[in-house]
Amino acid sequence: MAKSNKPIIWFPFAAGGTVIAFFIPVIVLLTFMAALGYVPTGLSYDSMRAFAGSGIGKLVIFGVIALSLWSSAHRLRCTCYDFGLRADTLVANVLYLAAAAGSIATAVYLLRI
Amino acid sequence: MGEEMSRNLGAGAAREPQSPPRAGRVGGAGPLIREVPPTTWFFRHPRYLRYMAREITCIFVGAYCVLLVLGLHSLAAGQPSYEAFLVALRSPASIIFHLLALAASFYHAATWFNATQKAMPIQLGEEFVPGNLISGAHYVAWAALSIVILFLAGVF
Amino acid sequence: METISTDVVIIGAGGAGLRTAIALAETDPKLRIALISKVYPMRSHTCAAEGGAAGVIKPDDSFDMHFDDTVGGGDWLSDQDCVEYFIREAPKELLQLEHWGCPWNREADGSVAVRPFGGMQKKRTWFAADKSGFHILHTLFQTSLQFPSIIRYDEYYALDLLVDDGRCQGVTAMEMRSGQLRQFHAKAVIIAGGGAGRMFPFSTNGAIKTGDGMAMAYRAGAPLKDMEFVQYHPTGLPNTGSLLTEACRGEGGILVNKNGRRYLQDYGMGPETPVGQPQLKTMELGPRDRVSQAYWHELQKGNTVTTQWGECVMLDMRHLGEKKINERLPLVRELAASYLGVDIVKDPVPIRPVVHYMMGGISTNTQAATPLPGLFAAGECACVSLNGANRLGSNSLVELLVFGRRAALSAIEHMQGLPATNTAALNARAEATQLRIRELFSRTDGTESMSGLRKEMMDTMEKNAGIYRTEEGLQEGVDKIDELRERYQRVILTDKTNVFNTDLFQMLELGSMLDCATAVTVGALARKESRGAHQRLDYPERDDKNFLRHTMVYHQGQAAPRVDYLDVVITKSPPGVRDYSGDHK
Amino acid sequence: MKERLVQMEILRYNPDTDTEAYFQHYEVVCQEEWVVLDALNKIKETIDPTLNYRWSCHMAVCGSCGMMINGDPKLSCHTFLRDYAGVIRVEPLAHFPIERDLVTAPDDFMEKLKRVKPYLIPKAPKPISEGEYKQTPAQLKRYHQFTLCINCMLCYAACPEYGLTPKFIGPAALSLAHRYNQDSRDGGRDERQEIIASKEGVWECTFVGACSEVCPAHVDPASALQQIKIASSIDWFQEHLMPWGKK
Ligand SMILES: Cc1cc2nc3c(=O)[nH]c(=O)nc-3n(C[C@H](O)[C@H](O)[C@H](O)COP(=O)(O)OP(=O)(O)OC[C@H]3O[C@@H](n4cnc5c(N)ncnc54)[C@H](O)[C@@H]3O)c2cc1C
Ligand code: SF4
Ligand code: F3S
Ligand code: FES
Repeated sequence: MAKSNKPIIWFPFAAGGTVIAFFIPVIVLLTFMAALGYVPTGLSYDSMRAFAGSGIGKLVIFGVIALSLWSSAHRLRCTCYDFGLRADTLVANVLYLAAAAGSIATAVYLLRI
Repeated sequence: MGEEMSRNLGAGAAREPQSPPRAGRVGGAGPLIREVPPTTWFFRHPRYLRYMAREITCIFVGAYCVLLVLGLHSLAAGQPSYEAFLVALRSPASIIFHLLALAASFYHAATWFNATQKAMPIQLGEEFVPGNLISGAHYVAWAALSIVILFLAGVF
Repeated sequence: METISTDVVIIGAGGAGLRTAIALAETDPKLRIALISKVYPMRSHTCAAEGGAAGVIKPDDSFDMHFDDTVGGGDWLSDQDCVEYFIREAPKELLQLEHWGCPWNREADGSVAVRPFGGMQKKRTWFAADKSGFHILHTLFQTSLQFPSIIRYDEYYALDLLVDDGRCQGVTAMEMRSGQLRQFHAKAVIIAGGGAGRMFPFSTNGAIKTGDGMAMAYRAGAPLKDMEFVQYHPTGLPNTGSLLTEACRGEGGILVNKNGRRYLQDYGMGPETPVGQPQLKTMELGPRDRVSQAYWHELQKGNTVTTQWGECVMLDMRHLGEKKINERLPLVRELAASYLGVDIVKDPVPIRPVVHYMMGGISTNTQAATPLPGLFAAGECACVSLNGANRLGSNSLVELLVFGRRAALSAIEHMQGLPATNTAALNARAEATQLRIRELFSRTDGTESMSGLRKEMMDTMEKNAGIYRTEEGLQEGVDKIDELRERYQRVILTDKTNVFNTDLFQMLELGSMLDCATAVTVGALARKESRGAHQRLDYPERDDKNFLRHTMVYHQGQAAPRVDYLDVVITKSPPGVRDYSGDHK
Repeated sequence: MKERLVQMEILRYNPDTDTEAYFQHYEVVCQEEWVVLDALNKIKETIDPTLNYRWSCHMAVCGSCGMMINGDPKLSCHTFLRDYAGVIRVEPLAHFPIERDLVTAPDDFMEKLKRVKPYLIPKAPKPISEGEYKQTPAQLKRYHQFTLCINCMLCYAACPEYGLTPKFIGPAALSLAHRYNQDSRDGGRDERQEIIASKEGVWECTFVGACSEVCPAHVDPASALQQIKIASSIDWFQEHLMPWGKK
């Protein structure tokens, strides 16, 4: 038995879990307001553009989305197993690739702004 | 019985008896292994349902992140596309999805903060800091952070 | 029948058995060690010990004081050479446990903490909260896991010793999960089978403490020593018999009767000490025999409290405060709350004396050897004559360690240059066991119910061999146990299957208990004096002229046992007065 | 003393005679303050001597009497009849092979316990003659909770991940490894990490938390396991990304 390399997966998962807990509820709240028709000034095109244009903004957005995606993907992988889906390697590959794709897309879009 | 049962006739590597080595049995069929029903086990006890509920939040959080990526895509594509994205948010499906995501993310946050006291106990001097204090501090920080973000976003 | 050949067999994997096994493995890594136990080691009853283990470590203490306390506490029936050896080894053994990771409570500077205990004139009881035995057992068990030469046979029920050529050379045992008999051939056998408190109806002892080890040795010809000395612990729960450790009183708990009086002052343990300031060897910190006897007198006087669980006195710990209780007596608080519904922080808890410990056992000398060559014994099943007529609380856990190790060393010595084993002879002996078991299965004329017989035995022991004894009572007890042993031949075995047949094991255990009960009652009848835990209403005084001797009971097949005596070893402390009046320096 | 007629439904299985397990119904008069174990003892004594189960201490410390009571892993000597109404369903501990009736085979647990090296591997060995290792009350407290495990295996019966993946070392054994890792006298963490930070080790745990909910000794294995995960992650990053940090 050797030590597992699981930390590469688990550590971002835990970090992502923390990020989700701290950030996602309030962000959902913001877009929910937009969905209800009241767009907060911070979500206007100009402010968003300014925010996403700044270096720090890019970093925050990328961090939140990438980590949350990773965390969700990993959790979903475990959940699939718990639900009786035993093709763990396949599930893992699909989900982690999806999370990675989402993160790359995020990076690409951010670089375009 | 309703539950699957199968006999263990010396199979099951992980559960083979260990030391001391045991000789064959006197007849009889040997121990009975009651398999865990792989797809329905979580109905056996409410605590497993609570666990599954926590795990399932990830579906909504994940989906919501995809929505954010889409938003970012529209933002990068210029104002008209971004405005269209904002309008699209108003669909009933989006509203329902938001409600679910909101519930899921809050549930996730609560379970996560409650867990911090287990994952990161703090010992000051001899005593451990009471777990509720650790979790409580997280809740306070969370509330403060959320208010700051709402403020920066111009809600107040 | 499968034969397992090994170097040493240990019967019992409690504190004593595990300590022995580790000592063997450490001393000679090449030895093959078979460790047999009818329960998984960590289920052994050592886990229930709460209070702690005594060993001289603090600068204000001395070996002489530990010696005096032990010898006086034992009412001068201890062999003093044995006590001498014991007190010197004790701190080493406790330190050894510390080095193996035992979580002893600590002083602020990081040294080991000690607490006061009944009958001890200094604080010298090492403790791990109120789970000392639990931690000792688990530390030993976990430590034993690192020795590949210790081969465990968990859930093997040992049946009969294999004796040939005048030496003990093995044992038969049944694998409980298959019902198969095995024979173990070895150069030395060490019994560490624990006590026999289950002979009595109210006991702090677990279900497994049925004296199998004692009975096994007894049947094989080794004498049982001082069996009439049965310790009652003064503070047991009245319904389950669960123990509230002596540390309750060590920490300052007080005993009161229905009038709220601290009645111990009326029985030579006064004068009354201030509440919350326990004073060593006085009042509540008197020795167990005295404190239990005081209960009996209160009962006769009608001073006890009538509760739904019977007559009780009250143990009051409220003045200790919640913080101290949680820190030092968490288990006690939990036990009282869950089994009686009493929160000791808020209310006094009703208690009564319950059978706790067997001072007697397989006769051994200071080298832990029995008179039967090749057979050694350690722990509660042995009587090395450390505890005399009354064991002091917290000496027993150390006894397991000191004499567990000693037994290992003696066994290794014994193994040098032994003649070859006569396998055929041993096989023949093992066949006899097999026949005995077969007979139980094939018995068709059974008329007696096992649980009925067991209950009669317990009632007899309580009634006729309890805290206070008389000639007629004991004679009645001897006769009754005789009768029960005879009726035992007709007990029905209901369950005739092989796998984990607890009906069978309970039946065998009942047989062991009846053997032990015989030795207790016969020994008690013959001892016409009062000493320590053996109190005769008809002979209220200690009689050093006739009874400064150990009772030795020998098995004689179906006939009545033979009683003999062995002189007590006195080295430096002539019999004196046991003084718990608080006047001592 | 109040008495009550208690109804019980007990899973029976005898490999010598049965091909299937089945529930047997018993009715027994009990005292209100009794525990489930008392009821079982009364059944064995007065109704059915062939019923089998383990017990010894009757004070929740020996760890032998674990069983499923109404679907929940419990110590039967510490489960009070007063907390139950209706038929009480008693089964052997889940996730372990049934030897007979309520008796399960704990071999797997015993093997795992041994595998995690649950004994002190001293940081700086010294002879007994030099006295005790100093350990302050604070250092003792750091690991004390994890010493309280009575090896009752209720946590294994509660942990679904153990049920689904029997190779998982599981809550109690991992907690005991953590107990020694946290002990100021111990220096064996690196050795133990090879086992507990493996795939079958702590990483099978998805933090269900059921182990801690059922633990009768308040060990809180879930906490130990999460602490191990964090520490193992830190190790990994130190070993792989900051080779100068460790070794
Ligand atoms: C509630 C309680 C509290 C106590 N508190 C203290 C205290 O604070 N301080 C103190 O010094 N002492 C205390 N004692 C006394 C002390 O704990 C015991 O005397 C001691 O633990 C006995 O240890 P042992 O190793 O001899 O036997 P046990 O721990 O009882 O072990 C006996 C072993 O023998 C095995 N065995 C028995 N029969 C067979 C068989 N037929 N076949 C195979 N194996 C068999 C069992 O499986 C078991 O492994 C207390 C006792 C009790 C009951
Ligand atoms: S951790 Fe708790 S539940 Fe698990 S075996 Fe230990 S005491 Fe039992
Ligand atoms: S229940 Fe199982 S999954 Fe982990 S937290 Fe406990 S071990
Ligand atoms: S009988 Fe010992 S834990 Fe229940």
